[in-house]
Amino acid sequence: MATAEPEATAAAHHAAYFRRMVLIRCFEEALSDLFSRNLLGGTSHFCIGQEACAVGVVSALRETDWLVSNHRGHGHLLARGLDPSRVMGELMGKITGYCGGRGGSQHMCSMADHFLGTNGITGGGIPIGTGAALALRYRGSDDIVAVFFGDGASNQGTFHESLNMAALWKLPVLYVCENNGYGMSNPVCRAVAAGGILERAAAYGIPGRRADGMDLNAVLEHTAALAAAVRAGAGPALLELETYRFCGHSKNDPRVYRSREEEADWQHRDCLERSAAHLRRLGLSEAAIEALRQEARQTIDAAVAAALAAPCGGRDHALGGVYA
Amino acid sequence: MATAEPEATAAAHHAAYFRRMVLIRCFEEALSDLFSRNLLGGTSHFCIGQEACAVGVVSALRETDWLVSNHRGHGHLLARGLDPSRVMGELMGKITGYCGGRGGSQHMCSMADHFLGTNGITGGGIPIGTGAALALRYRGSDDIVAVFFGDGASNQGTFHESLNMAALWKLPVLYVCENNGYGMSNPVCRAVAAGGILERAAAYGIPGRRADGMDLNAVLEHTAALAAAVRAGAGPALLELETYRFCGHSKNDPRVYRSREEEADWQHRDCLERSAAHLRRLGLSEAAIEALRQEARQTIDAAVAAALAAPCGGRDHALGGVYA
Amino acid sequence: MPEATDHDTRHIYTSKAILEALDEEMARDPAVLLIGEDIGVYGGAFGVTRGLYEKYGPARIWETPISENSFVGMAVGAAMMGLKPVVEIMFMDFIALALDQILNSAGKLHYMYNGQVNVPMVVRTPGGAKGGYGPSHSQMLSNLFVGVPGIKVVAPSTPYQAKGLLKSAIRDPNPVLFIENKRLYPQRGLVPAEDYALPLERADVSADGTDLTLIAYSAMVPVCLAVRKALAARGVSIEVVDLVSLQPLDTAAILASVRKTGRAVIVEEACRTGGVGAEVAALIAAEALDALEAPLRRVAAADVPIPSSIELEKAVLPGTEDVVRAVRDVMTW
Amino acid sequence: MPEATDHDTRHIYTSKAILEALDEEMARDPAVLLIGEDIGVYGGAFGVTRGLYEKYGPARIWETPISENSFVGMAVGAAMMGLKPVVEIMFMDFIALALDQILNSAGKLHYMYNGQVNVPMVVRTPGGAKGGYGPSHSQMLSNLFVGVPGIKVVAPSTPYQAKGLLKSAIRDPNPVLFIENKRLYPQRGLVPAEDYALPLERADVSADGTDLTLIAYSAMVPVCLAVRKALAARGVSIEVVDLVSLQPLDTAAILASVRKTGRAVIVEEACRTGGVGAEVAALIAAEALDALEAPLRRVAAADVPIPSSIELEKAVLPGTEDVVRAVRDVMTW
Ligand SMILES: Cc1ncc(C[n+]2csc(CCOP(=O)(O)OP(=O)(O)O)c2C)c(N)n1
Ligand SMILES: Cc1ncc(C[n+]2csc(CCOP(=O)(O)OP(=O)(O)O)c2C)c(N)n1
Ligand SMILES: [Mg+2]
Ligand SMILES: [Mg+2]
Repeated sequence: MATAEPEATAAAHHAAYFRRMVLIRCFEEALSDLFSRNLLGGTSHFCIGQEACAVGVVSALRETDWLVSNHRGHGHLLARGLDPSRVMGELMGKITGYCGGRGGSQHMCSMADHFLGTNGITGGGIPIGTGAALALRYRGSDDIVAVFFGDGASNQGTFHESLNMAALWKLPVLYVCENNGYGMSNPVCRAVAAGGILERAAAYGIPGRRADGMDLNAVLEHTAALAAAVRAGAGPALLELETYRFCGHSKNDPRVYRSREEEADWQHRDCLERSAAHLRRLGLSEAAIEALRQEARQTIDAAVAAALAAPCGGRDHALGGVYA
Repeated sequence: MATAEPEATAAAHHAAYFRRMVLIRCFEEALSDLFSRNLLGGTSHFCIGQEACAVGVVSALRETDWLVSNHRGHGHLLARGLDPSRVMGELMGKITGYCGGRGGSQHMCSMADHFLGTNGITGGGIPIGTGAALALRYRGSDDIVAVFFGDGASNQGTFHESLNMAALWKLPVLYVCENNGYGMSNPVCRAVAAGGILERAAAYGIPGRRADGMDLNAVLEHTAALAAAVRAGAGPALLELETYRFCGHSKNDPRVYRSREEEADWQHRDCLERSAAHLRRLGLSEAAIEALRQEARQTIDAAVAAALAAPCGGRDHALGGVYA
Repeated sequence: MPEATDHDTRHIYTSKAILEALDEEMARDPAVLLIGEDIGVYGGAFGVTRGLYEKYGPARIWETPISENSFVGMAVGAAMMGLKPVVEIMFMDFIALALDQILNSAGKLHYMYNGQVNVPMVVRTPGGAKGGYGPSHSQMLSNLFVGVPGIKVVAPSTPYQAKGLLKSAIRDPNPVLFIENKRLYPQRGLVPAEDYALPLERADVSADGTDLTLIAYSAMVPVCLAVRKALAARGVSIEVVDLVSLQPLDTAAILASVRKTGRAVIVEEACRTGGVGAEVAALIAAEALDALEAPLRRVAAADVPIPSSIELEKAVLPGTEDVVRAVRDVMTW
Repeated sequence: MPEATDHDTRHIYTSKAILEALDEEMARDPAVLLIGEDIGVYGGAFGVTRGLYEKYGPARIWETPISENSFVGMAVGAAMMGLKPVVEIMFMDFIALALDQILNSAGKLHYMYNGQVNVPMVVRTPGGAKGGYGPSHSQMLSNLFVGVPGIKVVAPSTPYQAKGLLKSAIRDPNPVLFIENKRLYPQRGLVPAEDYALPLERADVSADGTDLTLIAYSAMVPVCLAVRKALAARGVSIEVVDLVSLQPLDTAAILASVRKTGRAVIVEEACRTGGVGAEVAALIAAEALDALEAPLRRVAAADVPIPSSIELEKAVLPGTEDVVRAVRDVMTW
């Protein structure tokens, strides 16, 4: 993508992506902090380390394309441009949250943003996104659906069933597997026989690409290529992003199932560092980069403050509204 | 297999297989007749045309190997040597049936024969057989499990999930897909994206073979080869048998979804005819072959008579025995 | 009930009534799609959708591979986008495979996404035993769905209801489980030629009795009506409440009848334990205890798998005699 | 209850009691295997299996990919072959994915194969809300399984019960659904050091009350005991029946208590409609109507998804005040 652009535009674009990735990281760090101060209930799955996947995929799509996410969805939500204070509000169970506090981290949706929801059931979003794609095809839209899921989710029956139907019916859906090496504690080598998610897609005749999920430009480029084909009516495609979550699976995970060395290796591939380096190459000063970081941090600070100040819904809000 | 045998042994073996295939066909024809005379309730899925799959696979296995079947299981039951009068009794709901009339066609089991059951839930037997293989592996047995299912069942999530686990854990299971071109009315080309069951297995690193399911010798040979590897600890394998059901999906199927020409083409590949021709080549006279047919027919006639004469279980039999 | 215009032609099978509802709603609203196994040229295992594929083609009729959980999940996704998918699960027994998408997606999305989306889908499926289909093709699994928040559950007992309720189910903005019954498919009844829709949440109090209320749904309603008729001759005046809606229950209709008669027997084809009947009994015991002149009885299937043998199946399922016996028990209590 | 030998060391968490039962049964019987997600070095999402992988290794602990329906089905197959798999479903909400294998295989095989096989497996799973886990991680889905023939369902409320019942569940020749509760994991209680097993089908009548019976299970039992204590001070004598076994129900214990007190309130964490509470109410209304001095009341979760916000969650779930209010209603009726 970036290659064809004039240098200045490229820098502006990449700066925006960088800012959004930083925003996501700051959001997750703020969240982690809130948990450690016992200001939040339940649990959350942080996407620290995987920011390039969210921002790269979402940025390479149209704003009207539809997104379906999984349990690790804050990055996807923020990449789509949702208001961090309302995402945070949702996590805090506030009435200002995108779902009025009913959904929380794993069940957050914003139809106005064409975001069909995070999903607490591993693999549960895959058929939903596939069905949304069926609706788009039926309506003759040239929007597409991107469905995010993890390596672990590729072991659910819904993955197989949905990809098969999407392939049979040439549905406009881009399956995005964030392969971060683990499904909770289970390493890919012990959960995904033969190891390849792409190969699974290939069994249904679904083309795919494997890309470095720590490299924003790679994610942008491969997403754009696959999305163009999907949009053109070629049927579904799968993008496998090799990535890593720097944090534990969810808030209280001592990460006994992997080594600190492995973690350090991946830390060296941090998408934020790589993106900052890229910005430097594109001519941004250290100060300009730091300003982007600051800006993101301030946005999140303000979001946290706003969310903390917001009220919770009352009893009626809890008990009503089951039926449309 | 047959190649290494002396001619006479080969003929005797093949004659036994032929006789069993005829037995299966006669059984199904008798059953169809009983249905048309309104002597049976429910429905049944006949395996006419697919006899070589059942007899070939089961004959190439040990008697102590375990079998799991699906809704189209009469052939598998009889190939394993179960008593036709008790199989028929089960279909008639008689107390003499293998499950005392409780299970019927789609839920028939004979533990003494290492037959873990037919299964009325498409794809339902796949994890069960896989779990039985886990037990064999855990116990250090060198018996294996063969799981029969159809092309349609390969679209269920359980297929994907189970094959993945079997591959990860190198379980001693041979997956046998009787690809008869249709799942009920749905042709493989409209149900199985990219068309290949073998390719699906390959995505899990599971080796497989595609064989002519209308050719008993081919089925025997490929089963023997795969079973040997599975038994030796190589992990699961998949055998895809190209076959055809000459009849409808179940008793009242006008077969509007396929042409009479296609049916005629497959009729020309009838496993019974091919097997009879093979016997002729091995030196059997027409009379000897006809005698085998007669013998099978008589066995079935006797089985039907015995089953008809047997009593049904009473109220206590219906209401008791839910818990062990 | 609107008058039928032509008694001969409009005395139709339940299966035909359902087909008509599908056909008319598909014609009326291009957002209505069908999704399911063998619903195309085959017309569905019970022939209910026969002819629709020829009329509407593959753009409207999505004939699926055998992948229940995912095609129900796909219907959820399509419904979120504003389509109105009508899914067929070939036998109700198979719905267990799709429970996740019904429970954790369809029923929850409207509430948990705070009203941002509706999920206007219908899952049609035939429950009930039909004589020898065996343990995996005979269950009435209504019990699984009463207590799944956010879905409506209806179970018609006549062709008239079937058509009018299916139309309402398709038009409803909520996910609706539409429980058909294999034994009712070949039952005939009067169905008006004009378009009509019936309310989804209303019981049908079929008769004006004073001694006892029989509460039933689906294929047990005709059984209860027959018992009512037979016992009327012996001087017992029975009111039959056809629940129609299993969720939400029409509590007012149930309670009004029981308050009037003082006695109730609840009849269902599902297993006795934990079913709709239990919920109805609990309702009455909480809200109309003072009116009860006799213990509440339930007549239901035994708590066993449905055996394949027709003889055994009969022993397991509730029948006319079981209802009569329960009525006698309660009347002489 | 056997005396605990060492009160300090044996005053243990419910999670520890479950771990001990698993450990001891695995040591005792090589046929016992564990199957589930992240039950190895991670020790399970709630740490219940922590340490077992180090002790028993991969031959005994089959850590699975995320494939609920199939690994439950595999447990069925392994159980048919004589092993005794203990499956963990990480959150009870996910069990919907495996319902097919529980309903259509595990619960049916012994009966439908006419006694030729047993299916000695256990499915352990934590239900219940724990504060903010949201709609897909908080449900008490006991309602789905009461009415699935052929399985036993138990729901312990104390560490003592948890250990003794899990041992019995593992030793039982039938499939047992063992419902744990996230809120109970960190609750402590006395547990004997010696091997003991508790009967699977027996309720635990925890107190000797005369005015009213509170019937509950799982995490609602401590709530009811607290209410009993609080109201005793106000002169109300409450008997608490801890159901323990949800299927089959200990009908004798329930009826005996209600016959004695004449009043009952049924308390559960599952949705109100169609749950265990309905079944208990139906039982009482059929068998002890004559003894009832007041309508039966149920206290349960509202029929909505469990919202994520802790405030909203509290409004949806039954709590102490709801129980007190129901008791007051019934006492003044
Ligand atoms: C049906 C279901 N099973 C299990 C879980 C528990 N769980 C939540 S996330 C997760 C791991 C998912 O792994 P992956 O798909 O690779 O995503 P990642 O967490 O690595 O981003 C598991 C097991 C769940 N939420 N839903
Ligand atoms: C879960 C489930 N879905 C649907 C069915 C109905 N059904 C029975 S057999 C069948 C087709 C199976 O096709 P295949 O696996 O190819 O086997 P075949 O009938 O061709 O032998 C279908 C759809 C079922 N029994 N179970
Ligand atoms: Mg992962
Ligand atoms: Mg087939």
